[in-house]
Amino acid sequence: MNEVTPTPELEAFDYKSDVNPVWCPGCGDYAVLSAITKALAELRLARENVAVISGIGCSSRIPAYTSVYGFHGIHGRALPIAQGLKLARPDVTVLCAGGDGDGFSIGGNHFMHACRRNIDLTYIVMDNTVYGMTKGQASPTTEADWRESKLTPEGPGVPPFQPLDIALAAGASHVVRAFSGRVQMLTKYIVEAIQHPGFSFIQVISPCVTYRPEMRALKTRVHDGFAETSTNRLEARRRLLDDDGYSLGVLFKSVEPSYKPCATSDEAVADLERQFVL
Amino acid sequence: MNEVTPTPELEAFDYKSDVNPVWCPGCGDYAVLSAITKALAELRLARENVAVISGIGCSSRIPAYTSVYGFHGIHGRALPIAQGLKLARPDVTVLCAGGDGDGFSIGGNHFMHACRRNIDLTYIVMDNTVYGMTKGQASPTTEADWRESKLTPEGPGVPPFQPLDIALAAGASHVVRAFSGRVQMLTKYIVEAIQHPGFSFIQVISPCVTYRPEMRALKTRVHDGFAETSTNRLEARRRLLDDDGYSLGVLFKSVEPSYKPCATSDEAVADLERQFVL
Amino acid sequence: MTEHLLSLALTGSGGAGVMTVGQILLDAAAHAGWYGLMRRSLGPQIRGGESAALMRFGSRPILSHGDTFDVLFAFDWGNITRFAAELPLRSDSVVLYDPDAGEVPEVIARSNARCVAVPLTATVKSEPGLRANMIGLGLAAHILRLTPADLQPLLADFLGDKGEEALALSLRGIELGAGLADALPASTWPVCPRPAKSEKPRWSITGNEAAGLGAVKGGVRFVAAYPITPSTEILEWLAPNLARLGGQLVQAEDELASINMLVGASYGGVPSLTATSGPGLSLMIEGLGMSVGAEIPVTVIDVQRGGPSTGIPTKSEQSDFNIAVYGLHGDAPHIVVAATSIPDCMPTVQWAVSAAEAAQCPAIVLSDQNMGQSRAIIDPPAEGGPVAARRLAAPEDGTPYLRYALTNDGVSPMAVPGIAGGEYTADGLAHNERGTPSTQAADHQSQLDKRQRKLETLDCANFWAELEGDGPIAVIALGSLTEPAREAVRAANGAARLIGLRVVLPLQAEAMAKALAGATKVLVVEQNHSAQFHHFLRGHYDLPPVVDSLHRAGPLPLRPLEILAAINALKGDA
Amino acid sequence: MTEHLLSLALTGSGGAGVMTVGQILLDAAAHAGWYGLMRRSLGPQIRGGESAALMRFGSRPILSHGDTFDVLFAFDWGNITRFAAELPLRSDSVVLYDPDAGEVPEVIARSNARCVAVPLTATVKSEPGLRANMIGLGLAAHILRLTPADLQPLLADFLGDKGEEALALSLRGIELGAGLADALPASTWPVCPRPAKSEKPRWSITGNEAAGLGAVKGGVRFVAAYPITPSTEILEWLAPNLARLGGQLVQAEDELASINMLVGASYGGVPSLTATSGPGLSLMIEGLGMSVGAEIPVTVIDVQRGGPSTGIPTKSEQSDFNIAVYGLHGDAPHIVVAATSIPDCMPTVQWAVSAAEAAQCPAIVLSDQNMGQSRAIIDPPAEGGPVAARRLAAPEDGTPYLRYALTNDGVSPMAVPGIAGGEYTADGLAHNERGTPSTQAADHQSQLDKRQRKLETLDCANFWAELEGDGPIAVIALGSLTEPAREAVRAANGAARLIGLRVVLPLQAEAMAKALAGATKVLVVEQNHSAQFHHFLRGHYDLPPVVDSLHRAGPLPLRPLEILAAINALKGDA
Ligand SMILES: Cc1ncc(C[n+]2csc(CCOP(=O)(O)OP(=O)(O)O)c2C)c(N)n1
Ligand SMILES: Cc1ncc(C[n+]2csc(CCOP(=O)(O)OP(=O)(O)O)c2C)c(N)n1
Ligand code: SF4
Ligand code: SF4
Ligand SMILES: [Mg+2]
Ligand SMILES: [Mg+2]
Repeated sequence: MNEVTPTPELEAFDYKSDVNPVWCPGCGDYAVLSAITKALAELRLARENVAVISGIGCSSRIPAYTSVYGFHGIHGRALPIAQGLKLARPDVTVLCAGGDGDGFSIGGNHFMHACRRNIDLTYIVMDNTVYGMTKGQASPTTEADWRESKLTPEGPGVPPFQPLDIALAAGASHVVRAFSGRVQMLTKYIVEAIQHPGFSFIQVISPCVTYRPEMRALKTRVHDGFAETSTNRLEARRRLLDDDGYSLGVLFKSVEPSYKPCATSDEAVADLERQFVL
Repeated sequence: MNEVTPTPELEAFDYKSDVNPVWCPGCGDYAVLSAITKALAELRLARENVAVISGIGCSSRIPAYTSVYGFHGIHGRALPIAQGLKLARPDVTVLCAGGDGDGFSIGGNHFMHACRRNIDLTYIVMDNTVYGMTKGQASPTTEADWRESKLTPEGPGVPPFQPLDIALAAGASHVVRAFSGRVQMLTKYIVEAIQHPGFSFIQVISPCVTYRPEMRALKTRVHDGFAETSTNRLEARRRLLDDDGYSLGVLFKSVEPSYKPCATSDEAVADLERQFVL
Repeated sequence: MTEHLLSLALTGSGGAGVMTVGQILLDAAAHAGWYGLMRRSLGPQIRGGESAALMRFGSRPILSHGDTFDVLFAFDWGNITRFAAELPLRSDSVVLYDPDAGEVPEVIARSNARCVAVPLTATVKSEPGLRANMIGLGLAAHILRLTPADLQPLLADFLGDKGEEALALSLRGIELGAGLADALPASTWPVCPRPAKSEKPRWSITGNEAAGLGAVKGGVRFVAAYPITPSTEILEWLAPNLARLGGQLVQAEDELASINMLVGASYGGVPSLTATSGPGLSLMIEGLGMSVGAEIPVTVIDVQRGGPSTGIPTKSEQSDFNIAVYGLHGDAPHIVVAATSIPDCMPTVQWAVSAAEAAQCPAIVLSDQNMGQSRAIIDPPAEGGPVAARRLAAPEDGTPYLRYALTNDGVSPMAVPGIAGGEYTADGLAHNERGTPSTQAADHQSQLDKRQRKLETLDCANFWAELEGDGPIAVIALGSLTEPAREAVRAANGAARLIGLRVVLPLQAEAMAKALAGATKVLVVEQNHSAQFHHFLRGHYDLPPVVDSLHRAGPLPLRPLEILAAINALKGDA
Repeated sequence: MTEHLLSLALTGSGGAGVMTVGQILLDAAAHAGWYGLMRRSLGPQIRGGESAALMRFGSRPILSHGDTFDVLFAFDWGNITRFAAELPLRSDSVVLYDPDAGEVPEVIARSNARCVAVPLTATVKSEPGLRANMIGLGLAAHILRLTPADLQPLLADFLGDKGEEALALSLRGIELGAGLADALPASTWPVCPRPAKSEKPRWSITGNEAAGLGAVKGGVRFVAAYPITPSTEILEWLAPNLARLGGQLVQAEDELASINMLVGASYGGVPSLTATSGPGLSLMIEGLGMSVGAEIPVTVIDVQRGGPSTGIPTKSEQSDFNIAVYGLHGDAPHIVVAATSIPDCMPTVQWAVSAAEAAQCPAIVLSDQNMGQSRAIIDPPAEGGPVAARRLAAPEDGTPYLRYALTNDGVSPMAVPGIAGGEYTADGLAHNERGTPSTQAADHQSQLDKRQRKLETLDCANFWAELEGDGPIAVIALGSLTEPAREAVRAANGAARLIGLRVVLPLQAEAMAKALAGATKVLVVEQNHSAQFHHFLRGHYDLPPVVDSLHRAGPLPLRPLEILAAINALKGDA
């Protein structure tokens, strides 16, 4: 996060736009939108200095529902767009948001490499264990035996992708799991993530009530398994070994070097021409 | 691996083609080629039942130097080609080979998802910590402060990618590190990997004598740190926590379910038409 | 168009269930002997949201939407402005509406159509447990002279295991709806005699289903795919149906993976296909180029939607023409075909698969949302192939196998794993006959020549285009616009002829010259903003001196009367 | 071509060091007052391997390779067959060769050029520590009438910190080489008077370096990139030089990442660019489409190589024309420009960047290996822009900011983060003026119109093409073929005129019509197999009735005499 421009008069509400979400009634993503706007209000960030970047999917519709700068990009490429923006404009607070398909399937490579680069931005994945937007196919986090999609009538047949584990293995410096049903907690995590100087990853379990209606029941399964935060990556990974997938909390946090482009100076273009003169 | 067709008359030499490698004298990849041909000979695989699939890079040139079926594909896509082939032709023994750039940079997403799918093939990455083919840029496994590339004059500035760790986190069922300087050992690993019924990943440290000449010295740094094999994924990951990057051996091996497409039967196309009849 | 047909639009907001009504009506009409067509137009919401079922019925096969709707039946007016442009009405159209849903909005009223109130809500409230859509169904059925008895046999299917009571309530609703219809003066209804029942079996099928069927008929047994609207139904149809044939579908992590998995499977000898839409096709470009260079057949169906970029995923357009034809880097000859109608999706995909196999190169099939997601009642379509099977190599002992041998017709017999003596390395690098990479001009040139030659020698016979008429104005229509263009050509009474181009690549110079013989003017018809097809035809064919272009971006389909107007304008031209 | 120029090819296998010889020779010649050009032709090996330095010198600026070589100096014959086709000789050419390296091979001998043996190996062996390449340098220098004294000042630079002894040995080698030359009869050498020294400073630059310079001149301060031959040198030049300007280059994980990083940075207001080649461009297609739809300027330089697929990475071709022009899905108007020569890479990239900024869309710059990796001695080129800066929004309180406002010239003022009141969401979905997704036909149409309009109103002034002459045959040349075509047009003595098209998109209908006025025939010249540019011109321009196409796949460049022959053939045509 960068310098805080105090804008004391803004409430969470002021960070919401007047655009009507296309989301189904009851979708978990509404709560994520709430938490983001609450976090921005709490941090008193000026709207013009914040940008929310996304890919494509139900969850990726989120930028237009905020009143800050936004970019609804293309499927799987939210992180490159967000990283390009942050590198070019380090003064802007950059949030990146999207779905489990967007982030871990088509966008999986950017996810790993963004974790490695550790550029100062916050990546929120609304994990509903399904492709909502395309009407209910398996995503990387879907159970191997989930048989509700016509595309994989016998189930996807592949063990679920482990977002936190991959994030840690790839080098993410701030790793969180949250639940959209706990907005307060999520808000707090988003605030912390924005404040963290490096790449923060928040996996938000966010029910798709239409294609994974059984997810409504998750509110009784989630628990504070990660209530304490490791600052040691190895220790955090050890803790993941006992994770049931529903532990919530800041699993890992550590201030580590962030990718910085070459040292810069301030010459003029004409200076560069000299190298060509015979 | 599939059924073994005994072809007792073939030597390692018979698995080499007469095409002259484009490789620099001293390149580590020569030894990998040797090891592959030795392994094929040891397994007595009929040439027509083996296919070596690669991407683009110095290392990816390897298929044409063997006398089995080969595919020199496009940069980063060796694994999808190999998986498509193996799914369509389970009777063929499929090897996939390439470089650290091909496999972990542009191909990183396929790497993760191939580990998850656990399709029965052997993936050999010749890791020379550099892009050889394009004349010496940093790869994902390059040290953050390596300053020899004009593209990143201050070093890539990102901590190196950890291939074994990611492989384990992503679900690979057979995970090995080898060194091209130890051809016997590598041959043995390749034999085992081919025999393993699932996705085997072998990271072969293979010096690029042209752009990473200091790698020649690695022969004194590698050691048998993974001499014993874990059959427990968590245990294997714990062992990686103390790895210096030069431990050689079969780190992990476990027979786990492999991706299988839908159960099949044998109807005729005409049977399918019935569903449209009013 | 004067022919005796009936068109009907059903609209309503989320939950009104107009799609179910449309679906049952189409089925019932089909059983009664009607041919028919149903297109869906949906709002942006993921679930529910406003929707329209756009239907057309006729006593002969109906493969195109008409110009206007005879009847608009609005269950309510939710977000009607979003649809209004898709619902052209005439002053003699009939608008049925529920007075409890509010006044007829200006966007509808300005058509001067006759507006007739039907007390839908009031009827729902008249008895407990009724649902508006069933009342609407009973009412709408009357337009086609269908009775509750025609609908009843279909209801059970649609209600599934909802039980006896639900069935009874639905039937009651239908009867009340029929009663509402009866209460209106006979003059309310368009003339619509019931057709004779068909003797031969007919099919109910969508373009996407037909495409899937064409794939398996073409021999496809491997599919790797990543879902994308509006192509996903092809994949969803293929997954279980391929399994029934011993084939398989794998869901890939993205389109880069899916196209490359196809190449791998096809390299292994198994005909392979995927379906996608514009954004996915964009990601497949590099893999398709490899398929050209390494000569591995694969087929990609592009169900086009609005572009550029994410565009309008749920609406139709023909704006991927350029990328399909020209999108590959380097000189990369390949096959591009456009399906001309819903049933034609079957033979066209079938033909494309076998043409790809024969020519050992990629084939791209252009479909669009308008065809893919619409359902039609059709006569079972004729088969579309095969051109020829893949030519496999039979390597001989002693002579080294040349994978990329320079042959007369440009097709080099292909070895696949398992064939002893055929071991070779496929390569996307420029190579010599054997496949060994070569940077020499002569090797490059001869392989480029060969790859061009195999397409030039591909026999497209009569499959290349739909032809009709011999008037002086040649209407060259792209894909799904062939049928609207056919209607216009017929209505032009001898002034025009139809060339519905199915085979876009390879070029059909001879056949086109023959089809154009005697034509003095050309009208090019396509659904995109920049007249992509028109420029392609100009660039690659010798056209008569006067060429006019009728093109418009989606989602509003080009309609027969618009095409007729353009024909007439050309006729007037000096 | 009769002009007084000198062309020289140096060949040798790995380790012979012919590239160093060529490089020093070019520099020395430049200091002596020559203009010159040096192209490299390399074997497939990663390091070493056979290579050729293809050089041309002249007293006036040399921007194109000639038809044949006056002198071929073969240090040895290693793999010469791979190069022979790239080394056209005349019967009055001179071949210098080392008899110890074997007889003159048939591929060279059949030119009937005069073969002169020079005892290279023998001389190397005559004293300890000598290297053949320095002896060769001394000998080759003589062809240009350069003496050891001309070479000496450059040696230190090339030898770096190799020390005094190495320098002395090199000088000795050069002297011995000069001695070998002196020993030959004067008639051995082509006539070659030394030009006058230049008063104004000249540059030594490659096309790739010039492109990098053009980028920073256009305002580029952010580059994300993935290395690929033959474009990498642009990136390698930019990395340190951007840093000097306070800009930055980031190495991305792949081309999908790099193009999308550009979009992000440019959305943030920083002009952004990348360089790639065919395979990389293929992967950028989807991102470029987003740049069209969301209206975010980015520039991509495509240094073309042989295609399709991986093709011939180290050799030149112009076969990415189609993908650059037509490769995006949907209707996606954008900018495509082609640099016409090595120095022109600078203004063309500069112009493209500023045109992209002005029109808020992607610009693709077509270069090719032939320009990109060749070095020339040039006069500093004139600047190529800027067209205009990006039009930023100044949102006013009270009026909501419309990011995609429908303006007369199609350009909607753009807000970037930091501008209060300008908060909006950029979107690749079809949208209304505000940017909110819309599936309505009217919104889609008006935004498509607007995006087309901003390109139509883009002022390309005189930058659109290189024009020369006014003969009846218009030679329309693509990019790097402009200069060979210019030579041919000049040699055609008034029969032809030159149109070297720089701005491919947007179309330049008016300017082209003016440039073609009075022309009765057209010759289209391009370096690819399928005449892509020719078909494009036919499809989009009204050309004179007779159009001929001169095209050939790479890597053999189209040469001035071939173009002249085609002009003459057209002249002969009825
Ligand atoms: C290149 C490309 N491929 C496919 C699609 C179709 N598509 C849109 S969203 C989506 C998946 C969305 O899943 P997820 O990211 O989990 O988001 P959710 O809708 O579940 O929130 C897909 C496959 C696309 N838009 N672009
Ligand atoms: C899409 C695409 N991008 C870039 C390239 C250029 N390229 C060829 S090989 C290579 C990297 C090779 O590195 P690695 O995979 O480590 O193989 P190595 O040469 O080191 O064995 C690159 C970037 C390409 N061929 N295709
Ligand atoms: S489909 Fe699922 S993820 Fe999408 S809006 Fe509806 S509930 Fe949310
Ligand atoms: S450049 Fe490096 S990796 Fe490539 S062949 Fe030479 S030594 Fe091997
Ligand atoms: Mg999801
Ligand atoms: Mg490497």
